[in-house]
Parts: sequence; structure tokens; C-alpha cells
Amino acid sequence: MFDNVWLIPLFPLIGFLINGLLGKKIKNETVIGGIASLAVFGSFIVSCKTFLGLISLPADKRVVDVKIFSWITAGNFNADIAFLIDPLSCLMILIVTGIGFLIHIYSIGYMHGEDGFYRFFAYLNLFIFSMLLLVLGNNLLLMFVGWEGVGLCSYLLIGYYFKKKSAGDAGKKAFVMNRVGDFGFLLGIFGLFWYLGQNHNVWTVQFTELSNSAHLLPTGGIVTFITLCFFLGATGKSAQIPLYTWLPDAMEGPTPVSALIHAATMVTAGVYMIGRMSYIFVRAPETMVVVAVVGACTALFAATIGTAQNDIKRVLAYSTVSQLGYMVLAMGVGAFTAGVFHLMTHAFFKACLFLGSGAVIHSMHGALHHVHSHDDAQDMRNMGGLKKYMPLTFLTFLIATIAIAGIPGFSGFFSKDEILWQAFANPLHGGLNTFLWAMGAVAAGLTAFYMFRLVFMTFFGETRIKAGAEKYLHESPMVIVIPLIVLAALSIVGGYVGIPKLIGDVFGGIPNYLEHYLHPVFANANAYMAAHAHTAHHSHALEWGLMGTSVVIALIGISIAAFLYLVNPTLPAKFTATFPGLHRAVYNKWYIDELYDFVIVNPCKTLGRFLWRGFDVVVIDGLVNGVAHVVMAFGGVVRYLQTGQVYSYAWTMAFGVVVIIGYYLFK
Amino acid sequence: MEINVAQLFATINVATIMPEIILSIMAMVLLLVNVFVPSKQKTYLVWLSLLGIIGAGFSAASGWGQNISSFSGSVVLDNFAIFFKLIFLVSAGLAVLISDQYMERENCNQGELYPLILFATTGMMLMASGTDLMTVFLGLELMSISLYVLAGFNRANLKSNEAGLKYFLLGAFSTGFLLYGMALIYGVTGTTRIAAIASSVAQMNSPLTNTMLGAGMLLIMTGFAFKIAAAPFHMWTPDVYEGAPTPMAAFMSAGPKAAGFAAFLRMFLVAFPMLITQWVDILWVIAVLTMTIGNLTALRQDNIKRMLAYSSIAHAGYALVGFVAANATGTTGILFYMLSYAFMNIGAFAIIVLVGKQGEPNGSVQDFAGLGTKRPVLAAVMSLFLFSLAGMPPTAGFIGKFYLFSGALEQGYVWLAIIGVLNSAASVYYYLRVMVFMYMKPSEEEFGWVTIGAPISLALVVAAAGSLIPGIIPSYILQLAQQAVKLI
Amino acid sequence: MDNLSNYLILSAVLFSIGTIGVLVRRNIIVMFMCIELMLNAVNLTFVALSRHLGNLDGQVFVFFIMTVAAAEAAVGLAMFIAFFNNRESIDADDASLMKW
Amino acid sequence: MSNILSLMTFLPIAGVLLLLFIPKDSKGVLRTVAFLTTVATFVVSIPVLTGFQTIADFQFVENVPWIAAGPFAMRYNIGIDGITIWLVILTTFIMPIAVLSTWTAVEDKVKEYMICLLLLETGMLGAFLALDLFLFYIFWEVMLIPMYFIIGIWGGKNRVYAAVKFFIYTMVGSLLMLVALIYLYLLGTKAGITDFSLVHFFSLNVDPATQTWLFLAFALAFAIKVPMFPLHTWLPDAHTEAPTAGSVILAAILLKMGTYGYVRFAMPLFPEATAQFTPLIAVLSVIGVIYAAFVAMVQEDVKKLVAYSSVAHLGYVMLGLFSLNEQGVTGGMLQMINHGISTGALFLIVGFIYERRHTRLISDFGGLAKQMPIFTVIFMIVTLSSIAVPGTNGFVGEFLILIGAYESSLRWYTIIAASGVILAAVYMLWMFQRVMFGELENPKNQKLEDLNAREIAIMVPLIVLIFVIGVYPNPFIEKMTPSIKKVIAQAKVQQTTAQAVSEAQPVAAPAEAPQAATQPAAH
Repeated sequence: MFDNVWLIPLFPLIGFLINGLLGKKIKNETVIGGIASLAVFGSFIVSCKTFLGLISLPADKRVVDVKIFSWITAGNFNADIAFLIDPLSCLMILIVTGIGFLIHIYSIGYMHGEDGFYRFFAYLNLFIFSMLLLVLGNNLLLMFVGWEGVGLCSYLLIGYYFKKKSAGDAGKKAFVMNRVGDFGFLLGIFGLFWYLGQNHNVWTVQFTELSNSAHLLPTGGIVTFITLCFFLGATGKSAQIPLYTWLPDAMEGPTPVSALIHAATMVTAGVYMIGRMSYIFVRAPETMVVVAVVGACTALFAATIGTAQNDIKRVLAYSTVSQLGYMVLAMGVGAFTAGVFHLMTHAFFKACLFLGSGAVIHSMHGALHHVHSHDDAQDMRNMGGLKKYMPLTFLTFLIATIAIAGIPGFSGFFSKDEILWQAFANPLHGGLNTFLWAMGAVAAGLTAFYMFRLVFMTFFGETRIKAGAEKYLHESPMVIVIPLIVLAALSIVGGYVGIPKLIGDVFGGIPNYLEHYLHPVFANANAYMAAHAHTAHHSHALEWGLMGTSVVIALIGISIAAFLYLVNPTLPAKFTATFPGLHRAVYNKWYIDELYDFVIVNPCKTLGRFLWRGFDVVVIDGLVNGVAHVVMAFGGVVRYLQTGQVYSYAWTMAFGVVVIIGYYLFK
Repeated sequence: MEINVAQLFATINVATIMPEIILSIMAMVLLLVNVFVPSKQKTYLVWLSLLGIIGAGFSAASGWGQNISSFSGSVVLDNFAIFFKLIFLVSAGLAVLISDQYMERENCNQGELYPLILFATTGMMLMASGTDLMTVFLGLELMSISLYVLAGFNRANLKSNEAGLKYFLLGAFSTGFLLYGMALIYGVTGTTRIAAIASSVAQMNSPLTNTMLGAGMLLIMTGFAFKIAAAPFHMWTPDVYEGAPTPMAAFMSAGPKAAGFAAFLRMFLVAFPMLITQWVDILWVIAVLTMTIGNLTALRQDNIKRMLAYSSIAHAGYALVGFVAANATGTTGILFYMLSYAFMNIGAFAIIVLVGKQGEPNGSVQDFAGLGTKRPVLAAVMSLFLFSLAGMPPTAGFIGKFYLFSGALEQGYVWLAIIGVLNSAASVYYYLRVMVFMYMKPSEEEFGWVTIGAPISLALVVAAAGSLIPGIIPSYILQLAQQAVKLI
Repeated sequence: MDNLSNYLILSAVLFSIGTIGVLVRRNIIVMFMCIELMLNAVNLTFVALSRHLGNLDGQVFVFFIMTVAAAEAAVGLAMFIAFFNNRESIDADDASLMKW
Repeated sequence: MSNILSLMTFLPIAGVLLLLFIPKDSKGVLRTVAFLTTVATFVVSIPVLTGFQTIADFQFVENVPWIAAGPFAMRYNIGIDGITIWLVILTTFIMPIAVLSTWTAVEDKVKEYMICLLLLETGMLGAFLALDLFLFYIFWEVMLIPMYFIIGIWGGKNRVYAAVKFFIYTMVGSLLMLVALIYLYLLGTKAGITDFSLVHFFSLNVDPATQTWLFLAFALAFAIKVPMFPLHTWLPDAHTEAPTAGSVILAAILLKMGTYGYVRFAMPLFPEATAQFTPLIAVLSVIGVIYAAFVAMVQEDVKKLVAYSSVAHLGYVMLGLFSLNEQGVTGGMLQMINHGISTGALFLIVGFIYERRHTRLISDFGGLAKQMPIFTVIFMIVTLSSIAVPGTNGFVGEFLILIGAYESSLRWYTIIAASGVILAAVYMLWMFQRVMFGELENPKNQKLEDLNAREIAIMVPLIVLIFVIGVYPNPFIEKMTPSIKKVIAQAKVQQTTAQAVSEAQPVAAPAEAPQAATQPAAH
């Protein structure tokens, strides 16, 4: 029934090959964009079919392995090219191909006229292919292939404008930081494979087998180590503390890339991975604490930075980091469904936001270009009042902003609220829960603040663009607008698949579809948690209260933003003047990049230079050549024994005779 | 004391010394021919000498496996002697072939050269065959005296003069020690026959504590050590090789060294095997010193003849490694190595002959710069010789060293073998240096030499074949060498 | 027996004198004469031993040594002359063109 | 076709003989003949591959007496098994590429150059195929000679120094190995061994103390060739100075001689010493991985950077081999092939830009991507392969090595070594960025031409292999598996007893040790 599932990754791969190899010859943008979009659309269709096929199965049969061929076999290690079809992967492929398709369409308009148009679409298709491998892979290794593959595409796409040094740097940074995470991922694979094999003779990296053998794993101990390794991988990919700094820099890439890779899909891979191995993570309570704390901290920390950025994409980037923090927090508190739920809704509204910002930048760029201004097209201080020029963009942007801010009725509310509630009510972390909730709630307020700050600075108020340029501002073409509308719509309705029981009950028992749907995936983990942790029972009133609190916090954030950036636009400047140090620190992202440079990058370079010039050349090679020099020098000395005088030769001979005879006589 | 003449004559078998006879007769014929044929061109003497050498070779080879002793047991024609004789003849043949062009260039193309080479060779053959201290001594002196003259053959050349003089003085000096040693041995054992010495030593009550015996033996050792250029009796070598006419340096490095080993081996392995504990550790030290001093000093030489002289000291050291082992493998190695060494070393000298300029103003390695471009074949052949000298497979030099070091290992002299291979590795540097000049440096000036004459071409071909083929298919020669050492 | 040791000691002394002479003298001819002295010391040893042992080998050996020494002298003196022709000197120190 | 291996090995010599009769000025003919010879050799090697059976035994064996004198008997004994099959194919495959790579770069002494290349091919094939220790040694040394000339004659500014250093450094190691080899044989003769055939020696029970010394001597020779830290300093010099073909062959094949030596000789011949020295080798390998990465990071010369990256890669290979389980050894063997392909390709790439600009300094480049799009794509793919991105060959090898090493007793070393994957990304991508990205500022770079047809033709087979092995490595692995199992069994056969001894002592081995030993059986 899933026989043609291999088509899902194949289509983008074909698209990649066609555009990659022939794109330069094709030249026609419509054809190139068409091929690429069609490839993803094809995948989307097959994904839908797969999804329908899956839900037509009884719930307990919804985990299917589809083997394509045997990939690596060495001794007791085996990894197949095989796909795992289960509710989680199905959901992911729908998100990836669906949003991917929209962004492809968008890109046709956005990338119009760019140098290397074909290259862009080739990379984009390759990315979709890798991402599909990541989510479909039925074993850790294949997942890792996708995992690194998306990292690679991210590298390529961030560095798309390779002539800009900053773009190249950002790409490299992204790749290297991801590699740090990959290092953890690899160690995790090794540890798991070795431990289960060594102790239980289960030599496997396949998810279904791992799930079946999860009960063999102890609680804590080695599992903590293994899961921490995996989590290191997740922090790299999902831009969590301490490996988050690459994501803001990744905004050097074209905006569709930011939307697709750095908001909707790739960066959620870490969350996906934790979800995929939830049954292992729950067996490591310490890791769960770490995951939850890192998630909460990232959510809060990134949000603070977001409040002071002026680059529209950077704000969104920090927002993404923050939202990813939420998802990770959800995973850390055992709310796997909620995490995946937020992953999905975030994909909708953040893609919409990024694409909207792209539309703004595109328009700004064109306008500024017309007046030969070198003002930064991405700086919000140059924007303002854009809503009258780009009404559709504004509207979709606003919807997505409301969604992310957590206003009830929009998708973001449901998912975020679920996470906050679980952070408070989960059975895992005891006294830590309150802090986790509080951090999440504050971050939610900050999110609402900076997002509305963004909206106000961009679309409201007076037009600050260079005089004369405003007449060139215009709404984007339909290929750009249509995806925005679709995503905005999804940002509204996307939340209704996962209405919390509390609210559902009010409306006559609307079920939480998502939870039911994902149940088979997390059953193993949930069962373990149920057996090993005491679920505290909280009253409905408390849950309502917390929900209300978070909404109020969000509203406060919005109000402050409105007050500062609509009602009284001079206040922020005064505020910065009052607390210059704080502002500078926040504006400069708490100097984390500089810290990394100082603590890691520069010492590494210095060490490298020392090892090369100091150790390799002087000590090691010095020893090697030293031996040679000593030998040569010795030769230089010995040759002077040869004086050329006959008598000295005779003396030497006589000396030899005497020594030999003497030795003989006296030995 | 009554002498039964008939009985005495009955012990004479001319076949035993047939090769020597042929060579001496040819030498004398050459002397006469040289006087009576008033030709400036001496190439015909080359071919005549070669004829004699080949004749002697056949004569020697025909005695293979017969093991005939004659002249009351003072001369023997056994496989050991034959193998060595062939080595000497090869050296002599190659030396003769490369002499003509050189002597012509250096204006000292006197015809006496060839008879002298043949006489020297006769002396060597006698040394290899000698089973009596007297015959050994006679052979040695016949060889040495001819060589003194050959070293100083270029009378007008100061260096050649000096070479002859130094060689003569030091050679005679060492002869004194050798003879004194022989006298002491004679005194202890009452005989000069090597076999009789052995049985006499065997019958002694305590040969190990007999000071006179030991001292005599060691004095003999120093005498031979001089001939094979072992440290610390090697000092003459560089000066003599550098000063002597190049072909004669080539000849001296191959033939007399082999002859020294022939007599040395026979003497010590036949007459003094009982005393091996007395001499083997001394020889161990000498071997190490010889290898090391030779190689280290060669590293810093610019004059290529001098460099090869030091290298020949080092090679004596390698051969001594086999001697220290004193077993079948080691001695087989010595025989094989001496033969290969004759080919490769004379081959290398032949190239020097061709590259050198009249009067050899400096004779330095720099003269080889650019040879690889100008005369690729010569450079390639020279590389072959040098690689063989360095002991790189697949050359004869490698197989030789392999057996020498194997012999030492077989006897448990692991450190000796290790020192040997390390020396061998160091030696690579100076051999490579010549190749660096040939291939990797541009030539500074034009090469002065003319066409390559037929004799020297023949020598090069033979030497190249002799350096390469035994490296690839060494079995036959190795087996001959093995049969040769069985008898001593 | 006492007789023999006298001869042997004498010849050893002669040999040593010859050796030392070679080592300390610079005149090539004198050096060569010292070498001849060494050889003659050996001859004396041989003769004494031959007499003592009662066989003739030693004495035969002496004949050979004397013959060879004569040949050596002929060759050697010829070379000295050649050297003298070139260098106008017969000092061993002058024969040091080649060294190191 | 029973002599097909000999035919393959000595076909290049036939090419040499042919070259000798071609005048030195007809360079085109010389190049063509050399190229066709290498192609013919490759063609001959194909039936070997197709006829190769997936069993542990040596195949296509030719075994005739060669030398017999004294206690020694050497045989001309050659054959192929799973360990060597891919190495041999790699050799015959790389050689035509190497010949093509300096088609225009070498104008001087073309004849000698081609002769050297062909001689080298014979040497390398012989060394891989030899099943007689003595024969192996001969070929092992013979390889040095042409390589010495290739570096020394057609190399860069410091070529003489590099060539001599290469030669003597390697020679020191191999001569000590020769001593060990003879010693081993002489030991064998006491146990009734009559010739140098390798198979005899596997069953020779050398006592552990002797094994230690013999292993050290073998290991030193191989370690120099690999090269392992701290014996690696000849490599950057040799690579930097060698002409492109020389670097390619050096990286792709000659270095493999070292690792091959461990698998074929040092480990199975001296199992107990192997166990004893595994920690040391692992430490050196790991240091090599990390150290070389750091040094590579700050290199200013692209070629030197690639050379140091070789040291790091070979460190992985060594780690895999000494993990002595199927994953590790398979990974190591596969990585040998991969490194040959990827690093060979990298050197070709460096050669391309060197040929155009006559400089290799990173700072002289920048922004080449704009000017040379095809080159960029190829360079990118090879770079990714070198840093082991999944989907490329490098990943499969490195992953198997690391997982194998992790399973073995080398767990902690593995964790450190795995961090090398980060460093590899750092130095390779940084270099790539500096060379290819940014503005095309240097006017000399603005006239650069993209790769021509010949250069593309050289690279395409390598690129294809990079992906084929990356995506479908199993056919490659399967051919090796039986032989690898055999090697592991040989190298481990004594190890269980060695562990039993160490366990009996109060300082007990970690609990997983005996389990590690039983692991193959469990499978």
C-alpha cells in the first residue's frame, strides 16, 4: 500500500538533478521554477495519498517500514535505505512538501532575475529531498543522512550570495555549528548501537526495533549519556543554547530559504528527532531536565534579543530561535504531542511571516534601487507605513503575528498554551515546573511585544523610506501573494486540529485530533512516563487561570509595543538613552558571538598556528632533520681525521694494532 | 734432510694453477707485443688482455667442483677459489675495458698498464687459491706491487704520484704486520700450511690462552684488514682512490678487496675457527666502525671518487657483517656481494671516467649536473649502479646485503644487522646526491667528452647487466656461492 | 729454549724499532728503510723459529720475503724518483695534496 | 587467463619498453602510449574484478619458485583477496587519471616522466599482490625509486629536499622492517617453514616478547608510510613539491601501502603484539586526527592543507583497523579507497588551479566560483566527500570506522576522534570559502578559464565513484567481507588468551573486554 512512497523523495531529487545539471542551459526561469515546484508538488500529492492510506489503517497498524535496498552492511551493523511511515513522519512530510511547495511558488517570483536562478531551485529541491529523507528514514543512519543533507543545503543556500563575505561566513558558521551537533548525534548512535548490542545482543539502529527494545534500556546512566549526545545534535540543528548563534546569521540567505529552512522545516528537525526517540529520552530523567531547561532558557533568551533588533529578518530569526525553544521545552516536559503541534503551527505562521517580510524587503529593495539609495532594505527604521502600499502583505502578516503572539482563536494560541500548561503540569520535573512555566510565559509576553513592534515599525506610522522612493513601493505579484494567503489561512485554522480537551469540552467535546493521531508514535514514551512518574491532578480552574494569564501577558506585550511604537514613538529612543549598556548588550545579542570568538575560535586558530609553526616545523621536523644534521655534522668531523699525512695514517694503523692486541691480551 | 724430487713433482698438478699461468703468460706476451708494435693506439692491448682474462676464466671455471690440491697442498683449486677468481677476472676485465679511453685522455696510455693489471690479477688468484701462508703472501705481494705501480701510473700527475706513494708506504707497512703475524703462527704451529695450522690448533691443549697464537692471528687480521680497507686500517683508501687513475681506482675497489676477503676468509674460517671467540668480537667492532666511518665521511664528500672510496670502505664493513656471522649464509653473502660490487662499483667508476675532464681538475659531483638531460642513458645506468650500491631492490646490491645481514641475524647478531641497515639508510643520502645533480640540477657547462668507445660501452653493458640481473634472478649465482663456501 | 727467546725478543725489538721509525720519520726513504727493518725482523723470527722447530718452511719463507722485499724496493724507489721529479722533495709531509 | 595478475602487474613495464623506443621529442606520442598502457592495465584488471569470488581465499594465485639459496627460499607468489581487490582496482583506476592530469603540466623530460609513472604502477600493483614477504619487500622498495624521481625532477621549488627526505625517511623504516622480516623467517625455519610465503607465517606462534620487537619494526615502516603522527612530516613536504600526478598517486595509493601493511602483515602476523600496541596506535591515530586538523586549519598553501587533511584521514583509517571488529576494519578498508578517490581528486583540483595561476596560496585566490562554475561544483563535491557528508563515500567509511571503534575497546579514543568531523568541516570549508567565495578581486584571477574537456573527463569518474560508494557501498563491502573476517580472526586469535591472562591479574580488564571477543561468534 505504501509501495510508491519512494517517489516522495525521488521527485525532488529528480528536480535537483535536472536543474542542477541542465539548469544553466535551460535558462528559462519559468521552466526551471516550474520543474522544481512540480517536483515538490508531486511529492506533496504522494504524501497526501500516503497520509490518507495511513489513516485508513487501524490505529495500532499505523507503523509501516518500507525497505528499498540494503545500504551498508558490515558485521552486525546494518542500515537500509528504508522508509518509516507512521503518523509523525506522515505529518512531517505533509508539512515539508506542502509548505515547501508554497515556498517554491513564492520563490519563482521572489528570485526573479537573480544570478544563478537555477542553482537556487536545484538547492531548494535538494533540500526538500534531504528533509524528506530525514523524516522518512527508518533508521538513525538514514535520518543522519537527511540530517547532514539539510545542513549542507542550508550551507549552500545561506551562502547563495557567495560574493558577499558575510554570506560565506554565515554558511560556514551554520555548517560548523551543525557539525558540532552532528558530532553529538553520531556519538548518540554509537552509544545506543553499542549498548543494546553489547548487553542485549540487539544490534540495530532501526527505529521500530529500537522502540521494541527500549524496555531493555536502564533508566538514566548510559541512557542519559546517549540522550545528551542526541540532544547536542538537536541543539545544533534546532538552534538551541549554546549552538543557536548560526541561525540569526543564516538570514544572509535569500528570504524564501529563511522561511523554508530556517523557520518551517529544517530547524525543527531537532524537535522531530527528540520526538522520534521519545521512548529513549523519557528513560533519562536528567536529560529531560536538561532539555526542558535549555528549551525554556532559549525561548526566553532569544526573545530578549529579538526586542532590540532593527533588521526585520533578524527579529524573525530570534523569534524562530525562541519558538524552537518552546518546542524543545515541550519535548523536555514530555509533552511530545504539544511540541509537534507547535512545530506544525509554527511552520505555518513563521513561514508566512518570513515570506511576508520577504515581500516587504523585495518591495523596499526595488524602491530603494530606483532612487539609487544604499539604505538597508531590511532595516525597519527605513520602513513604516507600508500597509497602504502592500495591503495584502500587511493583512497576512498581521494574521501570522497574531497567531505567534498567542491570541486565542489563532493557531499559535492552541499550541503555545498547550506547551505552557504541560510545562506547569507535567509529572517529570517537580518544583522546576513553575520556573519553566514562568520563563515560557515571560517569553510569550516578549514575543507578543517584539512581533507587534515589528508590525508597528513596518506597516504603521509614517513612511520613513527615503523621500521619493515611496512611489515605487508596490504590492507583490500573485505568485508571492498567493502563498502568503494560503499560509495565513493555515495560521488561523491550523490550530483547530489540536484543541485542548479543556476547551474542546466547552464546545461539546471536540476531540484533540492531533493527539489521537499521534498517539501510536508516543505511546511507548507515554506509557513509560505513566508508569514511572506521578501525574499530579490539577483543577480545571487552574488550567483556565494559567491560560488566561498567558493571554493577558501577551496582551500586555502588545500594548507596550503599541504604546512605544504607535502612541509615543520617541520613547524607545529615550529608553535606550537611559539604559545604554543594557540596550547595547541586547542589541549586540549579549555579545555571545564575540564570546565564542574569544573563547573558542581564536584559541583554535592560535593553537593551530602553534602546532604548525611551533610544533610540527620546529619540534617534529626539527627532530627529523636534526638527526640528519647530527649525522652530517658527525661526518663533517670524522672526515678531518683524514689528514692527508702518511704518518698520521701509519699512526692510526699502529694504534689499531695496539688496541686490538691490547684488547686481546687484557680482556 | 732428503728431498724426494720425484715425489715432489708428483704432487704438482699444473691444472691447479692453469688460470694463473694463462694470465701470466698473456701478461708477458703483452709486454713484448707492446714493445714490438709501435702503435699509439693501445686498444688492441685491451682486446688481447680480455682474451687472456676470458681464457683464464674458462680455465678456472672448468675446474668447478673438482677441488684439486697441488704443490704439496700449498695451492688448491676449489670452488671457493674459483668463485673468487671469477670475481677478480670480472674486475680485471671491466678495468681493462674502461682504461683505454681514460689513459688516452690523460696522456699516459703506456702499454705496461695491461700486463700490470693482469699480474695483479694473477696475484689475487694466487691469494684465493693459496692454502699455505707462503702462497698467500706471494700472491698478496704480487698483487700489491702491481697495484702500487698502477696507483701511481700517471707519473706526471701529482695526485697519482702521491697515491702510489701513500699506497706503497702503508701497504708495505701493513705487510710487515702481516708477516710478523705469520711468523708467530708458524712458531706456534710449526707449519705454514693452513690446513695443518688448523689441525695443530685443534690438537693444542689450550689454544684460547696461547698468547702467541692469538697475537699472530690478530696481526694477520690487521694485514688483511688493510687490504680490504677496514677501519682503522682504511686511511689509505680515499687518498689512493682519489689520486689513482680512475679505472685503477675502480679496479682496486673491486678486485683486491675481494682478494683480501678470499684470503682472510680462508685463513680464519679454515685455520682459526677454533679461536672464533677470540676474533669475532674484534671483528664485530671493526665491522661497525668500518661501516659507520665510511658512510659518515662519505656524506660530506664533494669529490665523487673520494666519495666512492669512502663508500667502498662502508661496503667492506657490510661484507664484514657477513664475516662476523661466519656461517654459510653470511659467507655466501660475502661472495655474492663481492661479485655484485665488482659490477656496480666499476660501472659507477666507468661513468666517472666518461664524465671527467682531462686532468680531473676537481672531479666533483657538480660535474654530473644535467647529465640526465644531456646523456639520459648514461644517467640512467649510473642511477642503476648507485641504487645497487645503496642496496635498493631489485638490484644485485640488495640481494647481497640481504644475505649478509641475514647471516648476522642467523647467528643472533641483531644489533649488528640493525646498525648495518641504518648505515645503509644513511648511505642512501650520498648516492641520491649524485642523482640529485644528474637529474635535478641544471648543467653548468658543456660536457667535454667525446664519443663513448666500444670497450667502455661493453664494460657499461656488462656492469649494468651484472648489477641488475642477479638482483632479479639471483638463485644461480647464490647457489654457486653456496657451493663455494661449503669447502672452506 | 733460552736461545730462541733471545732471538725472538731481538726480532721483536727490531720490529718495534722499525715500526716506530715509520711512525716518527718524515723522509720517505728512511721510512721505507724502517719498513725493510720490520721485514728483516720478521725474517729473523722465521729463521730462529725454523731452526727451533727443525723444519725448513720458515727458511723458505724468508727467501720469499727477501725476494719480495727486493721487488718492493725496486718499485718503491722508482716511485720515489717519480715523486721527487714532480715535487723536488722526498718528504712525506709533502705528499698531502689529498685529504679529508 | 591464469597469469592475469602478472599480466596486469607487468603490463606497465611493457609500456616502458615501448616508450624507450620513442624519440623524446614526440611528446604527444609518449603521452598517448603511456596513457594507453595505463588504460590497458585497467582493462586487464576488470576481469580480475568480475572473476573475483566473494570468499576469503587468495585468488588468481600464481606461485612459482624464484630464489632458493641457503636457508632462504623466495617464491614468485602473487594473488588477490578481498583486502587487496579494491586497492588494486583503485591503483589501475587512478593511474590513467594521473597520467592525464599532467598531460600539459609536464613539458620537460616527458619520456622519463612517463617511464617513472609506469614503473611506479608496477611497483604498487606488485606490492599489493605479493603474497611472499620477500617479494612484497622488493616491490615495496621499488616504489620509492620512481616516486623519488617524480618528486625530485618534476616537483616544485623545494623538490630536492622533499624527495630526499621522502626517500630516506621511508627507507629507514623499511630497512628495519627488512631486519624484522629476516628475523621472522629465521624463526620460521626453526618451526619448519621453508619459504617466504605469507600464509606460512600466520600459523607461526611467535612468543609475545619477540612479537613486540617484530611488530615494532613492521609498524614503524608502515607508520612512516601511512603516515602516522609524529612520523608525518615528510608528507606535507612531499605533497607540496610533487607534481600533480605525484601527489595524486602518493595520496591515493602510496599512503595506502602503510595501512595495507598493517592489515596484511603487522596485525595478523603478530596478534599479541597488536593487542599490546592497540592503545598506543589508537592514541597516535587520535592525536593525528586532531592535530592534523588543527595544523591544516591554519595552512596558507592549499596543497599543504590537503596533505595535512590526509594525515587526519589516515588517522581514522588506523583507528578503524585497530578496532579489530568487522565494522571498524571494513570502515578502514573502505576509507582507504575513499581517501584515495577524494584526496586524489582534491590534489587534481589543486593541480588545476596551480596550472592556471602557478600559485597555491589561499590568499592569492578568492571568488573563483564566479569565474569557474564547473570547477566550483566539482570542487564542492570533492570537498564534501572529504569532510564525509552523507551521501558521499567519505561518510560511509568514517561512520563504519567510528562505530566499529566505539564498539571495541577504543571507545574513548573514538569520542575524541569523532570531534575531528567538526574540525574537518572547519578547515575544508574555510579553505573552500576563501578560495572560491567572495569578490573576484585579484585581476589575475579574472582571466581564469573554467575546466576544459580533459580536466572534466578526469574528474567525472571520481565524482561518480564518490556518489556510488556513498549511496550504494554494499557491493564494495561485500567483496571484502570474507577476507576481513579472516584477518580479524587471525589478528585476534591469540587475543582471547592474552585477555584471559590480563584478567587473571588483579588489575582486571574492563568487563566488556571478554564480550568484545565473543562478539563475532554471537553474530
